[in-house]
Amino acid sequence: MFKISDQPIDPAALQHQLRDPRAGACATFEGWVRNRNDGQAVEALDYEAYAPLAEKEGARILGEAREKFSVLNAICVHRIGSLQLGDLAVWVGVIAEHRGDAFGACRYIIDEAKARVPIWKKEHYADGGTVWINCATRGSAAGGTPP
Amino acid sequence: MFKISDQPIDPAALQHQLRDPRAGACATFEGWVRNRNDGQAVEALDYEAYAPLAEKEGARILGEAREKFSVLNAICVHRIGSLQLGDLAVWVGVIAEHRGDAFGACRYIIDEAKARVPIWKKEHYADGGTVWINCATRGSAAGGTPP
Amino acid sequence: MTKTIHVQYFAILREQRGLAQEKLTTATATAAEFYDELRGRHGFTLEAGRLRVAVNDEFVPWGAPLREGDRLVFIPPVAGG
Amino acid sequence: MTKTIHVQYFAILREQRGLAQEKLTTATATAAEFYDELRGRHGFTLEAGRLRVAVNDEFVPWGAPLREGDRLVFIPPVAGG
Repeated sequence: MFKISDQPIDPAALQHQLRDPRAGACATFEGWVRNRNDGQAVEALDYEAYAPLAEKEGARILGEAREKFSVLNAICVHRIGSLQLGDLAVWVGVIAEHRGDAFGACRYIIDEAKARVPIWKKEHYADGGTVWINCATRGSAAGGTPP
Repeated sequence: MFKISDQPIDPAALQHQLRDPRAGACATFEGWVRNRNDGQAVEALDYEAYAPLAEKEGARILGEAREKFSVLNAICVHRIGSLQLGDLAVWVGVIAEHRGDAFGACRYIIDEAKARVPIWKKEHYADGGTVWINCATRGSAAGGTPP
Repeated sequence: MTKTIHVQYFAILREQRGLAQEKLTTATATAAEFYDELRGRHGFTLEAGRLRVAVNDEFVPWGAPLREGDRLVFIPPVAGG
Repeated sequence: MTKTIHVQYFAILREQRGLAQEKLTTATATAAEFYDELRGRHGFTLEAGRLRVAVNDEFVPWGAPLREGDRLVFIPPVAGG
């Protein structure tokens, strides 16, 4: 399951969905809003998604992970909206019989999701500026609002 | 922190200890008691540790992980005692600024812990037999109690 | 022959356009030509080479032909997580 | 010269010995010689080559000399997780 959520993510509930007597390994990844990026003091983040395509592309990525690794189940949920420092932005959980597959698939899913799923991140800095990450280098005309 | 625990592991409490505004990534690994091993139906497990040396060796492993990866914090707790199917046997959590370090260190810690930390596992099978895992091949005189 | 196209904007494109979606008529034949037309009209800073495009909620090549009633999304570089 | 050694057993060694710890006197000089002596006496199936040994809660080489009052643990192959 790959889901875009405008509500806070509940990792315990998601991991509970993954319980399976065949599983010996559960690998999870959490992306948190951190207080710095590229040397800038970050105060908050906005995440925005093109949800219908994001969920389709996310489901494709989960399918690829199942082909590449021996996985019993995998879930990824990405938060959208306004997030504060320390907030959980994305959660990935994978269960497998063995840990190599659980780690490999978990890493594959987050790497591909960050590269391919249409989700955008706008950083708000302590100096008042904002940048849409990846859309342009900070300070260029395309990048956002200079402080 | 590397700890041997004779009480159930509480992942939410452990992960809460890892919260840090500098962290952008949290990778966790959970080892669960699964219902099969090498084609045998497993009913329960006993874990036994030589605790003082296990905690020393575990602390060394966490130190190595910090040298090899850019890690902000890492925790590993291993359960001992009698466990049932689905129970959590070991929990590893690592936080870092970036996900590559979090994944790398988490994997390193569980791999080294399984290879080096003096913890032993006895499997109880549906057919009534038991085996100390790794101590001997199943069925040999050294391996445990035949069914 | 002109067609009516529904366009949805996200992230930096939404801010540069000042709205999240609009209905437009165009005489262009492909997604690429249509984006160039919009770029000229709205002053988008991103070149097509940095974007992907989706028609009716599926990624398509830039050369995909436009059809009456298509829903288009131009997709800036993503930054999930 | 004999010394008194405290030995603790885990896992398969504990089961084969039938107890978790004991105090023994030995005339052997090293951990390796002491294990061979115990193996003969208690019928341990594991060869020393498959074990590690710790003295006073630290891993040591098999050739480590024994001293009066040492606490020894023979460590079967581990299987954490």
